[in-house]
Amino acid sequence: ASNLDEIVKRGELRVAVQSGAAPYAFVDKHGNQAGSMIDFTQGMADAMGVKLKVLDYDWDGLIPALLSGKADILAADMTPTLKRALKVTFTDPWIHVQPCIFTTTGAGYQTLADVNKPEVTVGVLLGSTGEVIAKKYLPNAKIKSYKGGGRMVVQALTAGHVDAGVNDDLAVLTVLPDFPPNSIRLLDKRLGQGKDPLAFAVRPDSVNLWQWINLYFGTVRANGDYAKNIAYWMDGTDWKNDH
Amino acid sequence: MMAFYFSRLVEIFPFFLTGLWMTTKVAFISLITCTLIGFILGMIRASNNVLLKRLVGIYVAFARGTPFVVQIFIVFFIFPEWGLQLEAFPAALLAMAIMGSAFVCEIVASGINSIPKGQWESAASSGLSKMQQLRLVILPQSMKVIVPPLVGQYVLLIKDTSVVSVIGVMELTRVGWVTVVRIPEGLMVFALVGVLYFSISYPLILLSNYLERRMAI
Amino acid sequence: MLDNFNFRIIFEYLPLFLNGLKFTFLISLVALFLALITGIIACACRISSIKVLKYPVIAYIEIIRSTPLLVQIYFLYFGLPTLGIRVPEIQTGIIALMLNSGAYIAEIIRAGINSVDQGQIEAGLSSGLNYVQRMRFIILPQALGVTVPPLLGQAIVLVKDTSLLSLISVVELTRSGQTMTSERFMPSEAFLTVAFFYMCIYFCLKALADWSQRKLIFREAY
Amino acid sequence: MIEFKGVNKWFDKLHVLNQINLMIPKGEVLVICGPSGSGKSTLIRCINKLEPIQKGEIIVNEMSVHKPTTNLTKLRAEIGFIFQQFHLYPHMTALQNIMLAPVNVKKITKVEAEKIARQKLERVGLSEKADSYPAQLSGGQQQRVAIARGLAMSPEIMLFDEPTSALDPEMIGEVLDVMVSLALEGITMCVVTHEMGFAKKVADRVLFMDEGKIIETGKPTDFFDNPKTERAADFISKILTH
Amino acid sequence: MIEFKGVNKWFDKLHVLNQINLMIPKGEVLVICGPSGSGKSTLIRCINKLEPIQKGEIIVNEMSVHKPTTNLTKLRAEIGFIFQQFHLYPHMTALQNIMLAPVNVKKITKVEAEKIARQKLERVGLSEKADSYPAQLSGGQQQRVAIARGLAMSPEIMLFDEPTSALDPEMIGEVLDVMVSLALEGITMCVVTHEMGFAKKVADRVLFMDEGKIIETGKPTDFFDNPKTERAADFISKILTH
Ligand SMILES: Nc1ncnc2c1ncn2[C@@H]1O[C@H](COP(=O)(O)OP(=O)(O)OP(=O)(O)O)[C@@H](O)[C@H]1O
Ligand SMILES: Nc1ncnc2c1ncn2[C@@H]1O[C@H](COP(=O)(O)OP(=O)(O)OP(=O)(O)O)[C@@H](O)[C@H]1O
Ligand SMILES: [Mg+2]
Ligand SMILES: [Mg+2]
Repeated sequence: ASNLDEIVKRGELRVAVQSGAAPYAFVDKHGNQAGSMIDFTQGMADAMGVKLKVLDYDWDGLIPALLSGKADILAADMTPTLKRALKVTFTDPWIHVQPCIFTTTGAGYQTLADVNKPEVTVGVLLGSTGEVIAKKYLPNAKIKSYKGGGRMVVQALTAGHVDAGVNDDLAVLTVLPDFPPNSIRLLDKRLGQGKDPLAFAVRPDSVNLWQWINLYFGTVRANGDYAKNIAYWMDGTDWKNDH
Repeated sequence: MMAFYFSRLVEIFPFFLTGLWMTTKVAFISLITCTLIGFILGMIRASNNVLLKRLVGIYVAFARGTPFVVQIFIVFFIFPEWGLQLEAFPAALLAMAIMGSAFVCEIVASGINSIPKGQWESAASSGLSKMQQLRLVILPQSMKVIVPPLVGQYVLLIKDTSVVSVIGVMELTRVGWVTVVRIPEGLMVFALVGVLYFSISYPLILLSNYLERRMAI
Repeated sequence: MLDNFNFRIIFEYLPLFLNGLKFTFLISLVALFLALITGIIACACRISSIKVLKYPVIAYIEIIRSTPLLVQIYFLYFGLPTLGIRVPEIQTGIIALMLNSGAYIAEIIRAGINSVDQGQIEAGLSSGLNYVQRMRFIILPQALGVTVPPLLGQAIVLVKDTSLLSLISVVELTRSGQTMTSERFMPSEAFLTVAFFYMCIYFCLKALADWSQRKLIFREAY
Repeated sequence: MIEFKGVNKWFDKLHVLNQINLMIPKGEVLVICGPSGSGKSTLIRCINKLEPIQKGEIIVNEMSVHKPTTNLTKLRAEIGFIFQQFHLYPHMTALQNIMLAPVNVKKITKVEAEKIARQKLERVGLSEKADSYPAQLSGGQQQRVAIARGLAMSPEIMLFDEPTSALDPEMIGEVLDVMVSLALEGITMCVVTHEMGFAKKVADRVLFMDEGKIIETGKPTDFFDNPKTERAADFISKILTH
Repeated sequence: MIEFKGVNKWFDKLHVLNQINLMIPKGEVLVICGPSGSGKSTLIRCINKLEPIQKGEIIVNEMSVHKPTTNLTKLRAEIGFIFQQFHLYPHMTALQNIMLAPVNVKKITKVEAEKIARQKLERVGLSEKADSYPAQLSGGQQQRVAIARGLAMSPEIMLFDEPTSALDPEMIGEVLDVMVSLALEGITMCVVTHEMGFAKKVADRVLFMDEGKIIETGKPTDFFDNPKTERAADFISKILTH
């Protein structure tokens, strides 16, 4: 039986997330799972006619959870690198984000070249897009990888443990309102060639699930659900009142 | 500013209580299982059966020699490959039981070994079987030596439950982490986490100190 | 599970692991040394009869013992800067481990000192030795024997505790495993390798502890 | 009846029992003495298999002690053993100490066991200490409770390993008195002791050991007043001079 | 010279020393005996302030022992104390045990201290055991090393608390021999012991205690053969009967 059959038979779609990444997936003030990816996977479950089960792990637990069969889908703000794709199968990117460099307002960095210096320390999230990009575009800077969500990097910046941070701009913009106004700014020029993809991942043997997810995104793009989700979670901040 | 923090605190507090409840649940169940298994293993470790002793020794070495986070990964993600697929909560309990019982085993074994040989001999001389010697004469006495460090170990085990957050059990530490993502007062959040841990650990520490003093007499 | 275990990748990442091992080793060593000093000083205060020394140290020990190390690390890392003290990660980690283990070590040493027979102290008193001399020549050498095995036990705990420093971006053994996992998606290989190295450290320390247990404990012989 | 047939025992290289042949008939009171380390304790500890032996055979009431098939529980129930350090169970009262084995080994009822226990306590003169814990008793009292505990199993044989040498001098008398009364009742007794008074009063035979060998045996008066061997003479003079 | 003036001591409610008046002139050998718990150990432990007292005064060589201003180091250097359980330092060789105090308290050189230590070891007949650790020595040897350790400070007074009662009977003699030789040399000695032979041989005076009080004192032969009080008579009969 295919993986999809199994899901339908058991009546439950299991998704592994890391709840440290607003607005993608996080725990809201009521203690519930919420976020853009949660809504998407809920949509998938509805379309399959099964229940959604969200499994929440630390970053370290995500991949093992998928590989060991705890979860069917890995839904994280994860970049599909070629090396990673040797072990898991990534769906087509469902969104492209733009990594950015952010720093304190007072700091003098303006361009990428200002940051790409040996004396500059840059904070990133372990295993995130930001980490991959930062290593690629800021080879001279000192990179420190944090765990525990995008806020950790911002917090490390305000505490002075790093001089700048690299993360996708959405994640940064989301947390900015929580810090004193105008204390943190984003460098104007985004990092990288263009936008960077984020993708869901499944086990290599789940070929039909992989196809199904691609088809799902095709469908919601066509019927406008995709745009609604993105508008609510990514473009506006209304969700902050609800969650 | 204080009022602002305070209202934040009030807002998040119920969530923390659910975390505290989960921590207490994991801790309580695993303390009991660790104690039961640990006592059995400890008796084996203090016995004369060389083979069983060795086996338990290897087990203890693994459980004490590797970080708990590695053990919990093995239980949760590698055991499935051997056919044991567990949900996060039971997996957390199993991992705690594996790790904790090794520590309890060592405490029990050294407690049993602390009883002078004469007590064994005296019990043996009156014709009691090996099991009876252990149950009626040795264990009741070694409790004096076992209980204070055991309670101390309980405190360590309670704190070790914080590690089960890596497999998604929503206990106190995890509540702290997911809360930090939403509100920026990291220090306040972790102060609260610390205070809540303190509130369950410290009474046990006091108990341990008290028992130590009482048993010393 | 071992049939699709990829040893080649482990060897490819071996330099990373060895680098992590090196840092785990160095951090543990420095932290242990500082924790020993902290523990000795804390213990001296703990057993002294001067109240202003004794009670703060009791509070320190009890607070450390009843809160998780994770919380302590986080507190130092993000709390010290608010006080205007900025310490780099490794140093922060070392300080956290020092304070944490120091509290436990203080208790271990105290237990060791208490284990020295009262008669030994009286023998020292009777020949006119003063407090410092009794400590130095009679109590401490004997307490050492009782203290070294649990101290090495604490060292084992400390080595494992360094794994928490990965949270504040310190590169050590556990972090090596995490890096390999996030780059190559091979958690089993990564974590079992990490476990293997920790076991190696454990066995060395354990052997040392057993040896010291046999060699250093002086039982009063009647 | 206890019989040693060519018994040899080593602790690693140390030859602690060297070709022991000995026959203790029923009802005999045997006193064993000899310098420290000569193997006296080891000798009597072998009788109820607290120690294994490497060669030879020990037979107690027709049971071969060290044969693996021997019912140890039965054997030990027939032998009472009194230790130098008493080894009372510190977590039990005197009464509980005495009742433990009858209830758990002989499987008699608690009520009956308590009756026996009180009777034995009375016999050693400690009726009123039934509910005291060992820590609340003087050394001499503890040793007497230990004897009562041994007697509660109604053994045919009682073994004593220096029963008075951990006691204050004024308490030695009370313990020896109990032992004398036992000896007069005809229980088979093997007593490691240096109490000459006791030996002279009730022992049927004195056995002198050195370096794992039985050097000399004889009637107490003969032995103490006219030892045959030089080693025994030397030993006796040492314990007498002070 | 040691003088007790109306000394009283309590452990909580327990009155362990009850109005003790006692004068021990220089050179006297005093034997103290009495039932267990009567306060013998406490009495001599007060002499070098191992125990505090609550009332009265003890004067040793013109120093008032319990006055806070008294130089304890000097006082204790003049008094040797020998314990029942020897209390040798287990982590030091016999020689190191003996040298510790002279080097650190008297501040003499190591070379000189070693010379003295070897001399004292010779005196107790253990020259060849200089480099042995306590665990390698028999009880009697350990106690003799402890005596040598006490002597190494050249004290004017030696206090002994049941120095032979933890020893095997054959080793008692060797320790008593050393003590007898000390007594004959004129050192002031206070010995808690029940060894009648020793008392009769060298004691100038025997002191009998019970319940914290001095009940009787007298010449050894008088005391043991014709005790004046009933309690002493009772006690003596007890330690004699066996
Ligand atoms: N468990 C043991 N392992 C090794 N050697 C032992 C053991 N028990 C006793 N020995 C040694 O065997 C010898 C005989 O010991 P044993 O206790 O029988 O002597 P003993 O005559 O009872 O002496 P004591 O009068 O001191 O009690 C001694 O040299 C002792 O050191
Ligand atoms: N540190 C202490 N605290 C409380 N009570 C004590 C202490 N030391 C001794 N005692 C009590 O004081 C009394 C006298 O004790 P002490 O040791 O002087 O008696 P002793 O005559 O030396 O007896 P023994 O012959 O048993 O050595 C005893 O009842 C004892 O229990
Ligand atoms: Mg013996
Ligand atoms: Mg005494």
